[in-house]
Amino acid sequence: MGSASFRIKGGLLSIGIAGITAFLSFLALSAVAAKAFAAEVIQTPTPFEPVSEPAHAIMDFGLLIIWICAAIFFIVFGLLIYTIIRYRAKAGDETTEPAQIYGSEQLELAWTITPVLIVIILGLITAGRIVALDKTDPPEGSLGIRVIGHQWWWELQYEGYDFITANELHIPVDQTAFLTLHSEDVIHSFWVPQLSGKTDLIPNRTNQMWMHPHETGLYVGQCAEYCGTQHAHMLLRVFVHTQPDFERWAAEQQQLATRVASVDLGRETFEQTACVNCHTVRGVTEIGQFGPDLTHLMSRTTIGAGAAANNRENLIAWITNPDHFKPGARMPAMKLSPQKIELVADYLTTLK
Amino acid sequence: MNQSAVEPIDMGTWNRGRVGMLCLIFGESMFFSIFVVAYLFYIGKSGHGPQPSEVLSFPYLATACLLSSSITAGLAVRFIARSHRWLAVLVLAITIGLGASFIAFTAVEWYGLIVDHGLTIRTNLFGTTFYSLVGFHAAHVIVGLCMLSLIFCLLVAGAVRSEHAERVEMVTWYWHFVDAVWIVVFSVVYIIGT
Amino acid sequence: MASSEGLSVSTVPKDVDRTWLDHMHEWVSTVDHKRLGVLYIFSGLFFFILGGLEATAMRAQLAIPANDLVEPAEFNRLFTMHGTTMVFLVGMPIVTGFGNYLIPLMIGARDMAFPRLNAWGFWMFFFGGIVLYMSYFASMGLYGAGTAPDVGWFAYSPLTGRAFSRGNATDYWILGILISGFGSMSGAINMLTTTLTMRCPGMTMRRIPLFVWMMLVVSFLMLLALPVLTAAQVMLLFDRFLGAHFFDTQAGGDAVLWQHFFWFFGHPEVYILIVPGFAYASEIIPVFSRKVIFGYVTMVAASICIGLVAVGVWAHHMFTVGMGRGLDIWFAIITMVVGIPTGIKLFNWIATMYGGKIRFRVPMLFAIAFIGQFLLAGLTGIMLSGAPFTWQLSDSYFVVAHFHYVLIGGLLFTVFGACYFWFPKMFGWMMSERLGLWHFVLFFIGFHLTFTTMHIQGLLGMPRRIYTYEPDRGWAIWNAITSAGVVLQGLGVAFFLLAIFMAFRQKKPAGPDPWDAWTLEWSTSSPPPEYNFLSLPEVRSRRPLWDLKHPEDPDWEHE
Amino acid sequence: MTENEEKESLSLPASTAAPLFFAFGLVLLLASLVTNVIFAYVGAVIAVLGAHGWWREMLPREHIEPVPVQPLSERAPEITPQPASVEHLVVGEDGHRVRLPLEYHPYATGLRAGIAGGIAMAVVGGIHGLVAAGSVWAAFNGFASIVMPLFGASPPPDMLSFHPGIMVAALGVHIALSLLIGIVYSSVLPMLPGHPRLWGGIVAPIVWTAAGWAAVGLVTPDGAGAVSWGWFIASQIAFGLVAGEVVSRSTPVRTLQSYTLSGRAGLEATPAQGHPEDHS
Ligand code: HEA
Ligand code: HEA
Ligand code: HEC
Ligand code: CUA
Ligand SMILES: [Cu+2]
Repeated sequence: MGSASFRIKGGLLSIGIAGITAFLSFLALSAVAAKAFAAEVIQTPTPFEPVSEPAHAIMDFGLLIIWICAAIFFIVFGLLIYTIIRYRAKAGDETTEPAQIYGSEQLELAWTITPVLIVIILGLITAGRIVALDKTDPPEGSLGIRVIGHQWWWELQYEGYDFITANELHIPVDQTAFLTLHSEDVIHSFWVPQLSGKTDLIPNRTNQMWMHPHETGLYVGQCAEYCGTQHAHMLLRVFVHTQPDFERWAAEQQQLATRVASVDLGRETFEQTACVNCHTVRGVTEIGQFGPDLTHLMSRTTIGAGAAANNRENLIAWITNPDHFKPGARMPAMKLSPQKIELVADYLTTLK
Repeated sequence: MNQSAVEPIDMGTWNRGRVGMLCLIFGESMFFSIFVVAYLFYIGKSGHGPQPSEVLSFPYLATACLLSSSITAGLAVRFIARSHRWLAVLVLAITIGLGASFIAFTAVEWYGLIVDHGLTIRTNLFGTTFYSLVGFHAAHVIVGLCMLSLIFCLLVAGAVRSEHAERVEMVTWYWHFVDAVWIVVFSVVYIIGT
Repeated sequence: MASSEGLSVSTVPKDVDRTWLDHMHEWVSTVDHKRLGVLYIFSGLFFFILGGLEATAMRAQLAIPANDLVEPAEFNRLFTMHGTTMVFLVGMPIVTGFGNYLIPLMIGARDMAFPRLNAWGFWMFFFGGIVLYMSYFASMGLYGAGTAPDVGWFAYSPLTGRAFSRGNATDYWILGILISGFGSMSGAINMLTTTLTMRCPGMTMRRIPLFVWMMLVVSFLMLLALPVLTAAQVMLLFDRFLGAHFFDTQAGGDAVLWQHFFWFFGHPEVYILIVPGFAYASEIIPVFSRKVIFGYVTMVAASICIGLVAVGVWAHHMFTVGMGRGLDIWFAIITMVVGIPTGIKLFNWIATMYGGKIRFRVPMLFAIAFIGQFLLAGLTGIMLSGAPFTWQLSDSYFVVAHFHYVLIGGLLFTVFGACYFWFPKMFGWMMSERLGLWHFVLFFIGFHLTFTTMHIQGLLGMPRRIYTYEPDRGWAIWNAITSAGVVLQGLGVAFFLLAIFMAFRQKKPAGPDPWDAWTLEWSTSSPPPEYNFLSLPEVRSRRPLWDLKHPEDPDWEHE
Repeated sequence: MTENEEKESLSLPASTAAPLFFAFGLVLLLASLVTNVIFAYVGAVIAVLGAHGWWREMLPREHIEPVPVQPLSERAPEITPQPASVEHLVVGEDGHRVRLPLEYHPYATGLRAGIAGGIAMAVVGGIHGLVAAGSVWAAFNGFASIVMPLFGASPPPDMLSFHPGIMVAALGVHIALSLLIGIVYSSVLPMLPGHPRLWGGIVAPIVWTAAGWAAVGLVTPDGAGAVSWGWFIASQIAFGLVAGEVVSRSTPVRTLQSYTLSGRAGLEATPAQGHPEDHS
């Protein structure tokens, strides 16, 4: 048996080295490839590029834990590697057994208490961070927004302004946005990593979260709690504007829908079809609650909660069959004739 | 108890039958605690429909029946162990009678709730948690009754002898457990809940 | 090796003239703990391949962005079935199987305490699995065809309510798990009772092998946690069939209650899965380091601690539901506390190897890889227990990476190790070292390609359970690597199957004690006779075979 | 494993398919929920049959089956003593299977070290307070003002006066940490090569001060500025030196393990196996 074990060890060593080399070169290659890809990357919603307050503090805290864990890892892993190299069976070792050591009170004590100390410190810090970051009351002068989760889109109601929009959140920079979270159906979770951690939207419950961005721009995120078929296409976009830009946008949103005479036909079709049972266009029809508010549809960059870009072509495809972009979406294919769809799409494109 | 084919050593009191039964009881308690937790959690959260304080009255008689049946069940084991066959038959019959009347009381209560107050499992959260907790308890009582009745028949037929006392005792452990669950259930449902 | 010469293992089957039907009958009517153990393990491996193929399909879909290989609804079924299968139909039966096979042998008993209950438990588990998979054919889903459940392995309400999950797919999930749960509970009762009451003379609780101690903790956890899941599932059944409102949010029910119930089961469940892994490692490592386990008593104490603390940490899966500060703080800290006893174990294993003469046989390779991987996995667990950090990382691929690291890097690696270690005992044949090495190396590399990279997707903000993602998120390259690793893993598994197959073909006799080990199961023939031990052994120490092999220097003088 | 008188066969529980049927029946019964009531009827019948079969296996007495004993050729041979000899540790020919080390400092040493170190640290802190701010309380408040933001509380409103709540909290954390570190000291320091005062007094405090500095910087960037790190290091080193000193002065006690079993049990007046020093 002895020699067998050495053959194996030799084999293992060579395969191991080959494997590790393969692995490392793979990693190197992929790093290069990642760079190449990176040229196309527009938006990586990583919590490690925060632009807003809780996200920033969370990253600092996260880095702290990562470093502590990394230190533990390297110490223990180093010990492991040292042990298996130093105490591998050598030629002639089969005939003797090593000394049998039962244990060591001292060592065991040491490696019990050291983790206890680490846990105490880490636990206290964690507790502190929880208290500091978890706000249940809106701070003075914050912008209140009610976020309502639906399968599979977001309804956004601006408090103090009288309008509702969907899927794309606009907030001013350097001001706290305080979100109140609800759900109409199942559990969802609001997550825009660069701005804040995630918080669930739960039916029958009200949750809060806040963000205080200090850089303008577009930040993406998405629903982070599995909520059914199209959970993957419940995307979020957050536009952080300067204060004047935000006011301008809000003022536009407060307007009723524009009426353009040239698309009256399309509007009539829209009004006469079941569309109105689900969609509100303020100033035209306000019965529909089931689907997104379409009053200023064209002010959004995407449709179907990020499933497709918002343009006439895609609108036509969407109305023809929402499953085209978003199989399983809660909006039925309305089975309108192609002409009518064109008309409706013409009308929708005027809803700026 | 006859030495089994696989039992290697004599464990004294803690033989496998007892330990196994304790494990079962432990698992069952976990099962019940979840229903109890659900009941406690939903107390006072039913928006509409009958509320516990309006429709529940304290089941003195049923409780008395069930609790005293534990005593007679214990007696039955002793009598079997001492080969007092007919005494055992007698107390076992009383036990079964008490258990059965507990079930009867529950049935009457449920009838009243369903017919007079229109409370079903679908009505509201109270109905949902009440029927499932009390119902599961009653189901356990019924299982216990079946086992006791079986023993009763075998006892009358003379098939149960003093060496079986231990197995009968296991059944009474189960019965005591069902009893203990009732104490929790009525504290939660009839005392805290109202 | 000690005594392989001078050994005449007869290879002639006792009963040549029996048909396969006779054998079949023997297997289905068996109440022998060893056969049931083997049945458990092999059905677990069978389901592992199913679950692995489901994972492969998911990885194929995710390999490139905006892929449309797999329909969204189908993808959701895949991960639901994958998770459910792996946890309930792979992890649970395999750990119960090894427990069943080894506990009586290790404590010197002739069978489990309740042999017939044992058989019942196996069949409940097995039929439960079948019921779950029947959903693919028979659940009369919305569109007529069969549909598997698509609610995720933790089946959060209200997604599981009638309003959001029509058809019967979810009912199949409930029933399948409910039924196999009964099997596991009876298995737990059996293992507990056996350990407590069936030990051979001299086998005091301070002398039972660590394996048995840890399975004791596992059985306790099973008995504690599974009834909770059963109760919650019964409530869900009431909701779905009787119109009750436990989790019906439209009638005032609470969605979070299900989460509490599920995770009160779910967290102990993950320890039910990993502690057996610890158990295998605690047997394998000393034997191949040629040293007694370091700190037996501390190991036992740590296992018990883990078992107890594991009961109080469940809501660390719920840091994003808005439980409030108090609960967040409690669950964060108590979760970190689990790291302490777990750390003790890791240090003790390393200390066992330290000063030894480590033989790198296949079981040991898996065990060593396990230590390193579990270390990293546990530390990502600690990162996740820092609640604010988890507000970012929860439900991201970082979590997926964490739990595959524990479940595969921890559990599955030790299971593979245990297979190579005890296979000779179970069947009397050695498994090929060379094939085993291929298996190890391929699976090891594949595992790291897949799951080490997965942490990165998580840190880049990729949520889990999405069937596709936008090309502009910067996740594409990492997903490609992740998916590539699966191929190597699959190859590794194929080598494993091949190694089992070849072992039966080559019939290289193992002898009773191929590894020169020290616990009782190695004192009887391989495979052991139906009655395990002709006369019940008497032990005087934790390593009865050491005492016999080293009469000049027995353990019992020192314990 | 003693040689037994030869048996022909052993009794084991007989195989039976009753549990299988019982399980199958129950499963059909449950599956009827999602299929058809017919399954319930069939399932109930099968389950009852299975339960009955199971019952018959157990009562009136357990159904057992004789299993023939393996022929001698198939049995595992008796285990033979191995030629492989066992290596011994240097500490003692008889101590090759000991728990190491043979002697250790009692926990009391660790606790004493922690207390002494903790006092030393507090004294240095107090002096710093007096020198820098003119009030001993400044030390506690200073400590609290570094630590409390980490833990999310607001720092003390006024650095110079006495705040009972803060005092208790700061003392509590200080004492708990001092004691735990003291125990670690007493168990680890003697194992390290070189002098314990070097490790315990200089190396360890510097390591954790560095770690603390990094942590404070990460979590509360403004906190780091508020600390006078020189004094901080001084107080840590005071702790380390004093605690290390206490440990290195204490006399280790010998564990009982090198005694034989009978020696440990007090059955023998003189341990049969000599003390480790006798050998090394
Ligand atoms: C075998 C399974 C297993 C095991 C053993 C663990 C072990 C641990 N897990 Fe894990 N976990 C899962 C399986 C497992 N987990 C699964 C399946 C999920 C996801 C479920 C789902 O959502 O689908 C999950 C999710 C999960 C979450 C929730 C994430 C989320 O969804 O938001 C958290 C959060 O706290 C967590 C933490 C931990 C911790 C702290 C441990 C600890 O036990 C780890 C302890 C080990 C160590 C720490 C390493 C060794 C110790 C030392 C070297 C000592 C020194 C260290 C210190 C002092 C820190 N796990
Ligand atoms: C023990 C548990 C376990 C194991 C072993 C695995 C193994 C694997 N898992 Fe699994 N996984 C879970 C438990 C487990 N998983 C759980 C609990 C979830 C959560 C589910 C949920 O969200 O609800 C999950 C979710 C999950 C996801 C996330 C899905 C999502 O959120 O969208 C992914 C994605 O990559 C994944 C991948 C894999 C892969 C690639 C493997 C690989 O290691 C698999 C390797 C195995 C094979 C590749 C087998 C192939 C075999 C052969 C090729 C042999 C040839 C065949 C014959 C000869 C017949 N798993
Ligand atoms: C049964 C309800 C229902 C009807 C009827 C309906 N919709 Fe919708 N609609 C929805 C829902 C729900 C969504 C959100 C889908 C998603 O994002 O998953 C939606 C989304 C949309 C969107 C994209 C909005 C956005 O910002 O993402 C447009 C445009 C739209 N519908 C137009 C129409 C038109 C035009 C009609 C009639 C021809 C119509 N809808 C009829 C329910 C309905
Ligand atoms: Cu909404 Cu996921
Ligand atoms: Cu957990």
